[in-house]
Amino acid sequence: MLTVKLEGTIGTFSVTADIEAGVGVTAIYGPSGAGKSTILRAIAGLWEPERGYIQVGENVLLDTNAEINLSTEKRRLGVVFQEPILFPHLSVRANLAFGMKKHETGWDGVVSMLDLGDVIDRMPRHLSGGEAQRVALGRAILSDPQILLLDEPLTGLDDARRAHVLPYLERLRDETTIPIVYVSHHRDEILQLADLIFTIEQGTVTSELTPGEFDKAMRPNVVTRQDGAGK
Amino acid sequence: MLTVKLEGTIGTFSVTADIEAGVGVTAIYGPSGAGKSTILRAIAGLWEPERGYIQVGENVLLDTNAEINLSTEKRRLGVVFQEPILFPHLSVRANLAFGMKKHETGWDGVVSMLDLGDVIDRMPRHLSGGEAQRVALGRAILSDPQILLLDEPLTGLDDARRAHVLPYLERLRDETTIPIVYVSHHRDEILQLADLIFTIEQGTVTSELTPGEFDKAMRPNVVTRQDGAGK
Amino acid sequence: ARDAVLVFAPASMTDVLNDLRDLYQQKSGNSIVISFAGTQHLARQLDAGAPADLFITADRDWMDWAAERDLIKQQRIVPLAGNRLVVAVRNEVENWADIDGLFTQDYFAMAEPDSVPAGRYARQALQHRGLWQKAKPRAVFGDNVRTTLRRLARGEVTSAIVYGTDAAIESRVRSLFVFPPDSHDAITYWLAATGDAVPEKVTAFIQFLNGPEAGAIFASAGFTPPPQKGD
Amino acid sequence: MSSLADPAIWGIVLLSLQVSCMAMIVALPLAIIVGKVLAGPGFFGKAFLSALVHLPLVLPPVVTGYALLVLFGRRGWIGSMLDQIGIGFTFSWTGAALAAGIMAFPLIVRPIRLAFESQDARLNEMAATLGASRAKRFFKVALPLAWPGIIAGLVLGFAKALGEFGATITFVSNIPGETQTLSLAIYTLLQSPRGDSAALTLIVLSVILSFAAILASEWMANSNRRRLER
Amino acid sequence: MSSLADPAIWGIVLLSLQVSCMAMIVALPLAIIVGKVLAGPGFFGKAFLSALVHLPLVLPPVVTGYALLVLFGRRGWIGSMLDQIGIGFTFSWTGAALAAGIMAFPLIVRPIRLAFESQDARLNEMAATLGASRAKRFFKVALPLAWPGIIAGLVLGFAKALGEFGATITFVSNIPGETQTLSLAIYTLLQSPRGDSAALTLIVLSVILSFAAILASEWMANSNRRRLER
Ligand SMILES: Nc1ncnc2c1ncn2[C@@H]1O[C@H](COP(=O)(O)OP(=O)(O)OP(=O)(O)O)[C@@H](O)[C@H]1O
Ligand SMILES: Nc1ncnc2c1ncn2[C@@H]1O[C@H](COP(=O)(O)OP(=O)(O)OP(=O)(O)O)[C@@H](O)[C@H]1O
Ligand SMILES: [Mg+2]
Ligand SMILES: [Mg+2]
Repeated sequence: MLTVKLEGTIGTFSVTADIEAGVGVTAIYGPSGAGKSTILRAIAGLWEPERGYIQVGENVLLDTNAEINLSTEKRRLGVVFQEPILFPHLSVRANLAFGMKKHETGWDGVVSMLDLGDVIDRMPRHLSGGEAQRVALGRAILSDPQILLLDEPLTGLDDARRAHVLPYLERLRDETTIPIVYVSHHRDEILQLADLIFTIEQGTVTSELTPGEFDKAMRPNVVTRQDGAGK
Repeated sequence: MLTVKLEGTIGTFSVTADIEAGVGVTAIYGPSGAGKSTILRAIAGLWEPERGYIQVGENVLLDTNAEINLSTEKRRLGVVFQEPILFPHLSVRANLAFGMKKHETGWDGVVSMLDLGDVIDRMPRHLSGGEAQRVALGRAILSDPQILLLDEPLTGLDDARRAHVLPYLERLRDETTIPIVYVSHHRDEILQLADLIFTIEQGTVTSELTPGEFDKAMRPNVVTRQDGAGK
Repeated sequence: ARDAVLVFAPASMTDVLNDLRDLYQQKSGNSIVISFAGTQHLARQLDAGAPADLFITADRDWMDWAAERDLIKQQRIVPLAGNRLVVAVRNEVENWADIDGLFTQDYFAMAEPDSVPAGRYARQALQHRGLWQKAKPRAVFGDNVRTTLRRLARGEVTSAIVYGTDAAIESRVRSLFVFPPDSHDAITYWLAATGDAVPEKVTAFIQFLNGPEAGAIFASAGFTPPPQKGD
Repeated sequence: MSSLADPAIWGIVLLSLQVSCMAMIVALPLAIIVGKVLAGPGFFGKAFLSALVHLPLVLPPVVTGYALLVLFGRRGWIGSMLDQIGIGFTFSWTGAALAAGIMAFPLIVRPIRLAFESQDARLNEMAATLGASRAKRFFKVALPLAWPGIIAGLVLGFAKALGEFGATITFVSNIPGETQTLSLAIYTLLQSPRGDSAALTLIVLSVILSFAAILASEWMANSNRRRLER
Repeated sequence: MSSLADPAIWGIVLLSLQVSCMAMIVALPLAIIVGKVLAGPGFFGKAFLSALVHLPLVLPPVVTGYALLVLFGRRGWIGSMLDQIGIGFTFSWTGAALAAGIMAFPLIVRPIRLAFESQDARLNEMAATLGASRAKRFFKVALPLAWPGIIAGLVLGFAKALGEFGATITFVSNIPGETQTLSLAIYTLLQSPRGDSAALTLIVLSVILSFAAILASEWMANSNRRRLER
């Protein structure tokens, strides 16, 4: 369903990943600066690894051996970056509609789920942090992607809002075949959503865990990684 | 120690707050779009309410009756905005040093606490989200402020990093007299740090809680606010 | 296309030619259009196929240049008027015994000697008086006679070597001294019809320009009758 | 012709406006393309193009004028061809527009280029992830965000076009009613002391024109800023 | 003077450079201030200042030249005063620099203004929260971030200064060795039928000069971009 094999460097930092995941939510978990966003950027075609193979469902997005490299706009993605990036010259409505195909459905559903009714006609610079993030998420979903790349999409959302979005993502996971790659620091979010968790450190995927294993793995780890990160 | 009384509007949104807090950490908790950042901006002098009185320790920052309105640069603040705002033309080192007085101490402590050693000579655009946020936090602390305004400073930090920063903030709270205003969506963070919690909704401070009360108050609330926010 | 006669004439003849045009138009009813510009522009424009019927210039070199290119017929070149070379000073200046002193004691204005005819004559005149080498460092070269004249009128220079006609139009200056005609080449304005066949309306205007009425106007403007043979 | 009642004056003003506007209409789209290219990657090719664009600014206007004469004159390489199909630039107001456009071009390109350069690359990336083609990204994102630069370029260019003198008089001569723009008329009047008062009238007129143009531009810029702040 | 061996030619080139550089040195700081002001709030006062700055662009160069003559000439309002303290602009290269600077001014201001306008206001806020005074905010944040605009302005301005002709010849006339810049020399040569070849030499020289200048600027811009990407 989703295959990501890559090796590359940005500046002095080198990233290696080998991810095989089925339908559903694949979580990427790791300390700050581990390479999570970089992997998402690779899947999105915004960063090209030296060597790599990326496949989503049937279509191959990148294959450096076969010199296949689909341009970003052809990859049918829905991306939410770590900080919300909205088009400053377009109203919230226009931002949401930017990636939509004509005959798009689900507008009302998304707008009400993300509770954007009140801000729909405002310009981005007059949104609060969380509002902006919700618009970015809505825009990604409405572009009806074949894969969702979510980089900490719920930071800045309060419990109530989160309590709306998480079930929605669960439904996406269960009712559609759209793979979701989910970067998060929140153990509880990951446990609620993820079917498979990849932990990454210093640019390399270190382990592949089921939610159960992940849950166990975390508690002790905190201590050890804490020391590890200290020096 | 910290007094914030204000009434004002941005566009169509109106904010009213009446906050009295002692030394230590004052948390502001509320749904996205409630007005948390706006209150911080008011304290920072970046947004001027129609009527208001703001005092930190001895000095009055704003008093619309007495027509006192200290300009931002005179308020001796340390602010961490919701999304990290770094000077793109300055290296991490220069960013950290920007607000420092000559004879500044604590550089090494902050750099190692925030684990910025590896990125110290890099330009901001080559930082990961979390790294940028840590730089922003370090810069605020190093400007040796008389009050710290932290708008969700730990989002994007992994457990390990958080496990470094939280104790540091606790120490700041216990060993110095610098009041800290802390905006967060994380119940556990708030419980660990806050001496006093103000909840805010739709622009008005609705309640003032001790950590104990807050802890109790939350669980049931989640459900009710969830419905509340739904429509 | 245009039924009016198009005349290319040097800027230095602006006034007199405008008068002649007005007079001729009300007499004959034929319309005359004059394009005043630097001779060098006009000549090159002729070469580029400018639809001018008449070409007037004070610079024989450009006339011959045009003739070489068959833009005009050598035999059609006729002298239109002559002029005097004078030393002009501002009105308030008393009679000045020591003419030569004018060119050695302070800045004086004259046209550029290598390229502008007026300048060439001025140099010849000064050389004739054996002054050129001494005067040169004090000379202020203008690109055309009018700027030279204005500079004098404004008192930027104490004297200027200009045509008698120029000294006559500018009310703030008077001509102090007329260089003897034999001290420089004869000053002649040349006129030539362009093209192969000369249309009736053009010959008519040429006749008018060479006629007595025109002669009177030329004279009153300070022009001298043309020397009957070229230089 | 010193009084505003004189129709000749208004003819001149209209001609100048006609020339300047025509120049802008043709030059702007080109300038936007060139500006976008120059804002892009590459070094030597870019530097070369950039230098080429700046030439009319560096050379004395006379030279540009002669160059135009050589290229677009009736006997010129391009001019002779255009003549076949009945397009003549020489000694007509279109020629004046051509001269004005070329002289103004560098001034239009620079600010537009600057506007493209200073755009946040992440917006372009974002648009791509949303499936927007190159074209859509340009027209829906890059171009609207470059608006302030486009205005700035237009203002500089239009002002320059109004004031253009050297290249124009060299290329299309100074034919009243045909190619005599405000600048040329003022120059002609200044040739004779008698002309001063009339010249002053025209000078005042062109000052008024430019003030009007600038005010309009400031207003556009303002309203654009306000739009973003809705 | 048609051969490059001729020292006169190099004298002219040097003079042109001297004039243009002097013009830039004096005009740039002023342009930065004006650009900053124009990037600020306000409408009418701003529009007026802006229009004023654009005037030299709109008016035929001759007019600007005469205006300078009236103001800075020996008998001029300002000129006569300066004459007292021994500063004379008339007929000296400094006068040529003055003319060039004024003609180039609008071209320098616009891009700089644009650069200031397009800056993210939050950076200024951030600096203020860090206790940076207005001055520090300007010199440590606004100015360095405006660098690309400053380069753009300098390039346009320098190119214009090199090419300036009309205002210069009217104001300081055409004195070989003193005020005869490249443009003036080229013009002078082109006035006589025999000057063409010599003119060509000078034209080629000024083309080379401008290419060099542009290349330098592109390089500066590049290295600046690279600095940001370290
Ligand atoms: N120009 C405007 N017109 C109307 N409402 C505005 C305008 N600017 C901001 N607001 C509203 O002000 C409210 C407060 O914004 P603020 O940034 O303080 O929220 P917040 O509590 O920080 O939310 P978050 O947790 O998402 O950051 C938001 O609901 C926002 O929509
Ligand atoms: N030009 C560069 N030179 C060296 N290292 C770089 C450069 N650009 C990025 N990096 C490093 O690449 C690493 C991966 O960055 P990435 O954004 O993927 O981290 P992340 O896992 O998303 O972290 P976070 O959770 O903080 O967002 C970071 O450690 C960053 O410092
Ligand atoms: Mg990241
Ligand atoms: Mg906020």
